Amino acid sequence: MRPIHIALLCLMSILAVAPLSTAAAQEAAAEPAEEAPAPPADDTAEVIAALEAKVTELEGSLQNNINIVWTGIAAFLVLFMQPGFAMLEAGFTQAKNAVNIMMKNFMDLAIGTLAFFVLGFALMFGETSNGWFGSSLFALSGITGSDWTFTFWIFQVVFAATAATIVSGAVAGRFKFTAYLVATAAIAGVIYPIFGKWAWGSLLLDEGAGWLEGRGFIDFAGSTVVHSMGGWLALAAVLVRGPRLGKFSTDGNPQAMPGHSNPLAALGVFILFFGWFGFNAGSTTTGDGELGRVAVTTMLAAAGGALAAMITAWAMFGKPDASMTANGVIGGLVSITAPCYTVTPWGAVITGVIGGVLVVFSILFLERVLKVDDPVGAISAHGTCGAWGTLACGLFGAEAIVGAGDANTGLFYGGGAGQVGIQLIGIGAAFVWAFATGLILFFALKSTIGVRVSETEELEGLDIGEHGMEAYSGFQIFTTQ
Amino acid sequence: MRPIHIALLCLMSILAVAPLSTAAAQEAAAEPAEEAPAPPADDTAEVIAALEAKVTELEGSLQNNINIVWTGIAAFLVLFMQPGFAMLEAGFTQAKNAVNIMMKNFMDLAIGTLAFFVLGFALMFGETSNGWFGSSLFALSGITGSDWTFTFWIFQVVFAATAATIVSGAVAGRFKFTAYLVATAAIAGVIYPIFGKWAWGSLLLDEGAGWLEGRGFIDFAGSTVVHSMGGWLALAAVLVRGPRLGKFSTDGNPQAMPGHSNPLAALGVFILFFGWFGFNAGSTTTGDGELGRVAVTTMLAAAGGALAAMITAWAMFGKPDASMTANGVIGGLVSITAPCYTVTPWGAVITGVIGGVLVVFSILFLERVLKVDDPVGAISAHGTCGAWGTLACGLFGAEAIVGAGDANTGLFYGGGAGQVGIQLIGIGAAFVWAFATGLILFFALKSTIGVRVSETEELEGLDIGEHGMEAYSGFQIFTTQ
Amino acid sequence: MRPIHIALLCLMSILAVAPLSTAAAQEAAAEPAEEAPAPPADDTAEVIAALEAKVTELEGSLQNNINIVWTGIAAFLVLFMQPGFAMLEAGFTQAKNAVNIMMKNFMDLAIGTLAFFVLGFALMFGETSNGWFGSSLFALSGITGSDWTFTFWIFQVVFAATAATIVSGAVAGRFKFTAYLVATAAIAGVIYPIFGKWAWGSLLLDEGAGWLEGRGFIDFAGSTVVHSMGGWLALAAVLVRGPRLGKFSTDGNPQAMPGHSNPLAALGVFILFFGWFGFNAGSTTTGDGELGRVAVTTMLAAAGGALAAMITAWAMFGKPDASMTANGVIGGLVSITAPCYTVTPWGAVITGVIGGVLVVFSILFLERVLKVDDPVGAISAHGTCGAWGTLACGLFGAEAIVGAGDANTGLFYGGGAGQVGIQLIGIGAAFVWAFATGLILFFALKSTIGVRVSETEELEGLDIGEHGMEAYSGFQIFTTQ
Amino acid sequence: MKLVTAFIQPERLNAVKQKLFEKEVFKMSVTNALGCGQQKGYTETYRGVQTEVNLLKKVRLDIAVNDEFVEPTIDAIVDGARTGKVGDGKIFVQELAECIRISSGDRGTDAI
Amino acid sequence: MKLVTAFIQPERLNAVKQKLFEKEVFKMSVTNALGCGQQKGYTETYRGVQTEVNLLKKVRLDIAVNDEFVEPTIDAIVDGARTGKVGDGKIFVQELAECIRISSGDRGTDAI
Amino acid sequence: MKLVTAFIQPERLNAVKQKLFEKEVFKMSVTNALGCGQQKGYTETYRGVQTEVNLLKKVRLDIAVNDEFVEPTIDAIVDGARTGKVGDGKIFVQELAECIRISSGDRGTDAI
Ligand SMILES: Nc1ncnc2c1ncn2[C@@H]1O[C@H](COP(=O)(O)OP(=O)(O)O)[C@@H](O)[C@H]1O
Ligand SMILES: Nc1ncnc2c1ncn2[C@@H]1O[C@H](COP(=O)(O)OP(=O)(O)O)[C@@H](O)[C@H]1O
Ligand SMILES: Nc1ncnc2c1ncn2[C@@H]1O[C@H](COP(=O)(O)OP(=O)(O)O)[C@@H](O)[C@H]1O
Repeated sequence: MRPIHIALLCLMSILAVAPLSTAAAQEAAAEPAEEAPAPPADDTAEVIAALEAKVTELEGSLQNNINIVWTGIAAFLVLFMQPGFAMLEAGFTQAKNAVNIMMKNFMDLAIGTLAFFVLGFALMFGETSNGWFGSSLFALSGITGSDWTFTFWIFQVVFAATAATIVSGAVAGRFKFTAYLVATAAIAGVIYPIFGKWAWGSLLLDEGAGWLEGRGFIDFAGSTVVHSMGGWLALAAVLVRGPRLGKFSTDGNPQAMPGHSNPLAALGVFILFFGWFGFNAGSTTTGDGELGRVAVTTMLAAAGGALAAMITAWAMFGKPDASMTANGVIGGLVSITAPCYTVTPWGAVITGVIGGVLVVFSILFLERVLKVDDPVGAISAHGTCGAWGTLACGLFGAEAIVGAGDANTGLFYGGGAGQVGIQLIGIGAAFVWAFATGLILFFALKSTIGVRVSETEELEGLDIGEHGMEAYSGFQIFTTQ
Repeated sequence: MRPIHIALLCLMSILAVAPLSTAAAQEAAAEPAEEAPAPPADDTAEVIAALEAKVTELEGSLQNNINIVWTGIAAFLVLFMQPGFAMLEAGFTQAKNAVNIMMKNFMDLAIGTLAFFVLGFALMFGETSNGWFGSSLFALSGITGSDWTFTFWIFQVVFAATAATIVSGAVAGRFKFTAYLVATAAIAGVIYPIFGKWAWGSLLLDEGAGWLEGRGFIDFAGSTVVHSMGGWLALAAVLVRGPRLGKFSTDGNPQAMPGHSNPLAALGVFILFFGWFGFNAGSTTTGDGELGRVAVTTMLAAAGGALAAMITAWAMFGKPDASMTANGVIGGLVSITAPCYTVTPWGAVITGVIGGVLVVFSILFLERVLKVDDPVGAISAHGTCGAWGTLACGLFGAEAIVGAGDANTGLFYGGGAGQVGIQLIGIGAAFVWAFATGLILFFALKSTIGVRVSETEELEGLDIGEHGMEAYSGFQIFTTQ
Repeated sequence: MRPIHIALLCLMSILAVAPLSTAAAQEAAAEPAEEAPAPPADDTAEVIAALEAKVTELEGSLQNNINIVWTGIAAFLVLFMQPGFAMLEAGFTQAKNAVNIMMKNFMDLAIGTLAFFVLGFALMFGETSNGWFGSSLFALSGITGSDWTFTFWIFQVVFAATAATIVSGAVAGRFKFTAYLVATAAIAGVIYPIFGKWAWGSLLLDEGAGWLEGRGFIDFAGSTVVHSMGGWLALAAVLVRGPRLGKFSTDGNPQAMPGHSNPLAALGVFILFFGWFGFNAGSTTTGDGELGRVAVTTMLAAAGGALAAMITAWAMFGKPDASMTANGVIGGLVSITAPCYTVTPWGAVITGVIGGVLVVFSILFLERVLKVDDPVGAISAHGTCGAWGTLACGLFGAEAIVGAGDANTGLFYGGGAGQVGIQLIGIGAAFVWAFATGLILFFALKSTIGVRVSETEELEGLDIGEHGMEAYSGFQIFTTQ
Repeated sequence: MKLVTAFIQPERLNAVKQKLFEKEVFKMSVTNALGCGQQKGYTETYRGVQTEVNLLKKVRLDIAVNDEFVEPTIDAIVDGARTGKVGDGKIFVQELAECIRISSGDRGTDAI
Repeated sequence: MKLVTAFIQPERLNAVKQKLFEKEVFKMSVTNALGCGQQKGYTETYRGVQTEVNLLKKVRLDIAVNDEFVEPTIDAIVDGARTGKVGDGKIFVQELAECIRISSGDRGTDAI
Repeated sequence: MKLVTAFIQPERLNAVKQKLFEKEVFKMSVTNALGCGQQKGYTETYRGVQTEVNLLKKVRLDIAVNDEFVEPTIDAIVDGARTGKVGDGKIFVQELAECIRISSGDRGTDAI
C-alpha cells in the first residue's frame, strides 16, 4: 500500500499547489466590461446599421446559447455513460469483484477529471505550434464568465473519462487497484489527450490544430480518438497482466466464466445506448437540425449491430446469446461514432451490421487464438469496432448526399481511395500510440507497484482483498464461481 | 429454430437490398444551395424590408433550432424508457426468465427501429390521399441535411418501440422468442403505424392527415395511439398464448408468482417516470412555455396515480402493496398522456387518481374474472388506463382555461358531449384495430412457428431454454419459483 | 393502521375539495389575447422603432424559450435523482427492508408533489409582505398558457421532493411507514418551503423576497435550503426514533450492518451525480454560458470529494472503503451546491476535497460519539456538507474573478468576513428551523400514530411487516442479516 | 427416530408438501441444493464457450420422524415427487440418536 | 463421535456462536434453510393474491463433536437460541461413523 | 450404505468432482455453506467498523455410497481438495439406514 500512498499523495499535492500559481492569472483575467452599447445615431442609415449589427449579434448570441444548452446536456448524457460501463462490467463478471469494479469506475471518473483538468485539456486543446501537443489552458486558467470553453470542457472531460474507463472492464477481476489508479491518471492526463490533439486539436482554438486532422482525417465523435484508444490501451493492460485464474484450462481452452447479473449488464448497455446520443449527436456542439441526422444514424447503427450480433451468435452457437447481443449494441454504436455525421441512414445500418458481426468474431479471435482474457469484450467492442467505424468513414462517407459537405469522400460514393488512406493512417497512428504507451505504462507499473493481486485474493475476490467488503452482503452466492 | 432463421434472414435481406434502390434517390436529393442573401438595397425602405425579412427568418430558424434541441432530447428520454420497461418486467417476474426479458427488450428496440425505418414511418407520416396509411418517406428517402424530419423521426421511432415493448411484459415467462421477434417487426412496422396515421398523420406533412384526427380526436401524446395500442395487442397475445404454468390453480384461482426483484422493478418505474417527461412534454415538439405546463400535469397525474393505487390496494388487501403502487405510477402517467396538454393542474390530479384506482381494479378483473395472466399488469396499465386517459380529454378538456385553445372541449367544462363521442370513437377504433390485428398476428404465429415454449422449458426458465444461459450465475436461487 | 387511514383520507379530501375553489379563479385568469401587433408606421423612424422593438422582444422571447428548455430538462434530471436516492438507500441497507425503501421513495415523491402543489409552492414563492412565508399561488391558481411559472414549478417541486427524501435513508429499516407518509407531507408542504421562502423567496416574484436573502445570504443551488434542511430533519427523525436493533452492542460500540448490494448503491450514486447537473447548473434557470461554468465547478468538486473521501478512509481503515467513497461523491456534490456559481475551478476542487474529508469524519463522529444510527450517511452528506458548502461561499466566493459579479465576497479573495457572517446566520437559521420543527414533528408522530415498528417486525424486515411481501423472491438470503 | 432426507425436483416441492400434510407430517426443513444423478444436464453457451452443466437444481428436504412415521413419510414423498423420469430424486434414511426441542427442552420422540 | 444438527432462528446465530465458544466448541458449519414447525407462518399479499408462507427462514448448524462434548454443545445451543416461544428451533443428534481432516489426513476423534 | 459429507474449499469443487468421476462416483449433492474451523477468518471494514469474519464460504458435498465405495470416495475427496493448509476441509461419514430412488421405487444398495 505504501508506494501507492506516495503516488496518491503526489497527485493530491499537485492539486494543492496549483491553485496558488493560477489564482493570480485568473485575477488578471477578470471579465472585461461588456462593450459599450452603440451611441445613438443621428442619421437613419446609422440607426439601421446599428440595428443590423444588433440583429447579427443577436443571432450569434442566441445560437450560442442554444449550442451551450445542447452541448451541456449532451455532456451530462455522456457522463451518465459511466454507470453504464460500471453496470455492464459488473454484470459480465463475478459477484466477488463487483465492489472493485464500482470503485474503479468512481475513481477513473474522479481522477480522470482532475488529471484532465490540470493537464489533459491543455495538452489536447491548448495552443500548439507543432500539432503534437498543446500548451495553454492548464487548469482552465484565464477562462471566466459565460465563456464557451466551460461548456466545451465539460463535454470533453467526460470523453476523457470514457477512454479511461474502457480499460476497467478488460482487466476486471485481477488488476491491482492502486496500479489502476495510476494508470487512469496517466491515460486521462496524458495518453488520451495527446492523441486527441492530433485528431481534434482545432475544435476549440484554431491555433490548436493537430497534424492528423490537418491531413483530412475524419473521426466525428471519436471511434478512434476515444474508443480505439481505450480498446488498445486495454489490450496492452491485459497482455501485461495476463488472464484470470481458470480462464484458460491447462491445454489453453477458454472456459466460460459467466457474469453474475445479466439484468445489471443489460441495464448498463441501455444506459450506454442512451448516453451515446450525447456522445454522437452532442459532438455537433451545435443546436441545429444536424443533431437529428446524427441521432438517426446512431440509432440505426445500434439496431443493426444488435441484430447482427445476435444472428451471428445464434448461427454459430445455436442460441441467441444475450451477452454477445449486448456487445453487438456497443459494437454498432462504436462503429457509427466516427461516421455518424457523414453517412446516409442506409450507410449507418450497414456500418452497424458489420460492427455487430465483427465484434463477435473479434471476441472469439482474441479468446481462442490470441488467448487474451477480456471478460467484457472491451477490446473488441471499442478497439476493433472503433477501427472499423473509422474506416467506414472512408468507405461510406456521403457528405454531398446527406448535405454535410460539398463532395462525397467515401470510396463507395465516388470519393476515391484517398480518404480510405487517410483513415488508415489515423487508425494506425492510434494503434501505435495507444498500444506502445500502454505497454510502457503497464510494464512500468508491473515493475514498480505491481499489477497483480495475489492468487488467494483473486480466488477470494478483489472485493475482500482490495476493499475489505463484499458486494452482496446477506445473499448466498455459490462460491465456486 | 429453423423457421425463425428464415424469418430473420428475410428481414436481413430486405435491409441488404434496400440501400441500392434508395442510393440513387438520395443522390438526386442532395441539399440545394442555401438561397442567396438579399442583394444590397439602394433605398432605405428596401434595406428596412430586407432587415425585417431577416428578423422574421431569424425568429423562425432560431425557434426551429430550439425545437430541435428540445425534441431531440425528449426523444432520448423516451428511448431511455426502454430499460425502464426491461427492469420493470424483469423485476416483476421470476429470475429464471430475466435474460429472455432483456433480450426481448433489446430486440424490440432493434427490430422495431429497423421496421419503422423501412416501413412504419412511411405508413404513419407519409403522404396519403385516403387518411388510412401513408406511402412516402420509406427509409427516410429524400431527407438530408438538417431537415426537421430527422429529429421528428428519432422522436417517433422511440414511440413505436414503446408500443412494441408493452407486449413483452404481458407475455413474460412463456412466449417463444422467435415468435416474439416476428411479432415485434409486425407491430412496429405495420400495426402501430397504421393506427398512428389515423390519429396523428398530419404531424409532419399536411398531406398526411388521417381520418380520425380529421374528426377532432384528441390524443396529445399517445394514451391511445401508443399505450392502448400496446395494451390491446398484449391482450391478444396473452389470450392466444394462455397463462403461465401454475398461475391458476386447477379450480381457477389465481396464484401469487412474486417477482424476483422489487428494487429492479422500482428502478424501472422511476426510469419510466423520468422518460415520460420526454414522452408527454416532448410531444409539444416545440421549445416554449407550454412544455412546462405539460410537465406539470404529467407530474401531478403520476403523483395522483401512485397515491391512489397505494390507498386502493391498502384498503383492499390490508397492506400498501408495492407492486400495485408501481402500477399506479404507470397508470397515472398513461392516463395523463392524452390530456396532458389540455387539462388544468387539478384536472391532471383527478385524471391520475382515477387512473391509479382503475389500474388496480383492472388488474384484479383481468386476473380474477377473465383469468388472464399478465405478470406485470401491462394490459391494465397501458390498455385500460390508455382508454381512460383518452376519455378524460373529453371530460376535463379545458383549452380556454389553460390557454391552449379557444373553447373548452371537456364535458365538465361546458364543452358538451361532442368531444366525448369523438374520443369514444377513437378508443373503439383503437381497440378493434389492435385486438383484431393482434389476434390475427398471434394466431398466425401460433399455427406456423408456434408461440409456446415446452412445459419443461417453461418450468426450467426461458433463459436456459431460449438463450442457454442464466441471469444470475453464482447466486443460489430458491428454485421452486 | 387506522389513524393512518384517517391521515391519508384527510390528504385526499383536501385534494378533492380544492379544485372547486380554484376552478373559478382559473376561469377568470384565462390567457389574455396577445398584444396587438404594432400598427403600420408611415414614417421611416417609426418603422425602424417598431422593428427595433420587435428585435428586442424577439430576443426576450427566444431567450425565454431557451431558458424554458434548459430549466425543464434540468428539472427532469433532478427528478431522476429520486431513483438515485432509492437505489443508494436500498443498496446501503439490508435486503429485508428494500421494498419499504422503494415505497418510501415513491411516496415522498407522490405525496411531496401534491403537498407542494397545494401548499408548499405558495408558501415558498407566493407574495409575502413579511419575508417569512408566501400566500399566493396556491395550487398554481391563475397560471395558464406558456407561463414561465409552470417550468419554474416543475423545477422547484423536484427540489422539495429531494429535501423530503433525504430523511428516508437515515431512518431506513425501523420507521413506521404511515408515520413516514405524514412526515413527508409536512416536510414538502410546510417545513421546507418556509425556510425556502427566507432564502429564495424572490426567485419567482419580486414581492416574494425573504428576510435571509435580503441580508445577502448566498446559497446558489441549495446546500442549505435543500440539503442541510433534509439532513437536520433526518437527524431529528433519527434521534426520536433511535437506532436499529443490533446497531450498537450493549457497551455502545457501533456494529457493522453491511448494505445488501454495493452495485445498486453505486448505481444510485452515479444517478445522483448525473442528476446533480440539473440541480446545480439548472439553478441558473437561464440557458447561457454560465451553466457551463457551474457544470465545471460541480464536476470538479464531485471528483475532489470522491478522491478525498477514499484517501481519508484508506488512511484511517487501511482499505479504500467503497461505501465511504460513495458518500464522498455525495459530500463533494452537496458542498459545491451553494458555491457552484461563485467559485473558481480551483475553489471548487478545494470545496469538494474538504467536503469529502468532512463526510467521513462526520459519519464517524455521529456513529461513535453521538451514537446516532444513520445507515446511509444522510445526515453527514447532506447536513454537514450542506453547512460546509454554504460556509464555503463566504470563504471562496470569487465573483469578480469568475465574472459573476462586481466584487469578490470570499474571505480568501479579499471579500472580508462579512459574507462569512451572513452565511453563518443562514446555516444557523436552517439548523434551528429544521431541527426544531423536526423534533416537534417526529415527537408528535411518536405520541400519536407512533414511529416504531415492533421488534419482531424490525428483525423480520419491514418488507414483510409493512408491505406483506419480500424484495427478492426466490433468492436465498442469509438471514442473520 | 429417523431422519429422512430427500432430494427432489424443485417444482415438485408443493406437491410433496401437500402429500406430507395428508399423512400428518407437518414439520420439515427445506434447503436448496445442486445435484448430480443419472439425469444428464444441459449445455450452456456463454460468449461462445460451451459448458456442460451437470449440477442441476434440486430441493433438499430434511424430515425427522418417529419410527412409525418413516414409511408414510417415504410414501408421501414418492407420491408427490414421482413422475417416473430420471431426476425425480432420491430419499435417504438415517438413524437419529436424539432430538431436542429448544423452546421447551423436550427430548426424544415427544420432541419430534 | 456425534453430529449435532440444529435449526435455529436466524437472529439467534450470534448468541449461539458465543455460547458455543464459551463451551470451547469452535468448529461448525452453517447453512440457511427454510423450516416448517409448530410455528405458524404469516400471510403475504402479492398483487391482491394472498399466500400463506409457512416455510420460514431458519439457520442450520452442523457441528461434529466427540461424545463428551455432545451435552455441552446441546446446552450451548439451547442457551443461545431459547426464547421460550415456538419457532425457537430443534436439535438433532446423529451417530458419526468417521471423520477425516483433509489437510492432514487425520481420522477419528482427533480430527474433529 | 454410508453417507459421506464433506466441507471443502469452494475453488476445489471441480477438482474433487473430477477425482470422484475417476473413481466412478458420479452421484452427489452440493450445497453452499459457511464454516468455521481451525482456519482463521479475515477482517472486513464497513464504514469504519471492523468486523471479524470467521464464517468462511465452503461447499458441502453429500454423497451416498455403498460400503465398498466409502474409502475410494474419501480418497478422491482428499485427493481433489488437499492443499495441506488449514481450511482444506473435513469429511464426515454416517451410517445410512435406507435409500430409495423415487423414479423407480428401488430401495437399498441398488438405489444408490
Ligand atoms: N448417491 C447419491 N448421493 C448423493 N445425492 C444423490 C445420490 N443419488 C442421487 N442424489 C441426489 O438426488 C438427485 C436426483 O437424482 P436422480 O437422478 O433422480 O437419481 P438416480 O441417478 O439415482 O436416478 C440428484 O440430483 C442428487 O442431488
Ligand atoms: N421434525 C422435524 N424435521 C425437520 N425439521 C424440523 C422438525 N421439527 C422442527 N424442524 C425445524 O426446526 C425449525 C423450528 O421448529 P419449531 O417450530 O421451533 O419446532 P416445534 O414445531 O417442534 O416446536 C423448523 O422451522 C424446522 O426447520
Ligand atoms: N467439527 C466440525 N463440525 C462441523 N463442521 C466442521 C467441523 N470441523 C470442520 N468443519 C467444516 O469444515 C470446514 C473446514 O475446516 P478446516 O478448517 O479445514 O478444519 P480443521 O479446523 O479441522 O482443520 C470448516 O469451515 C467447517 O465448515
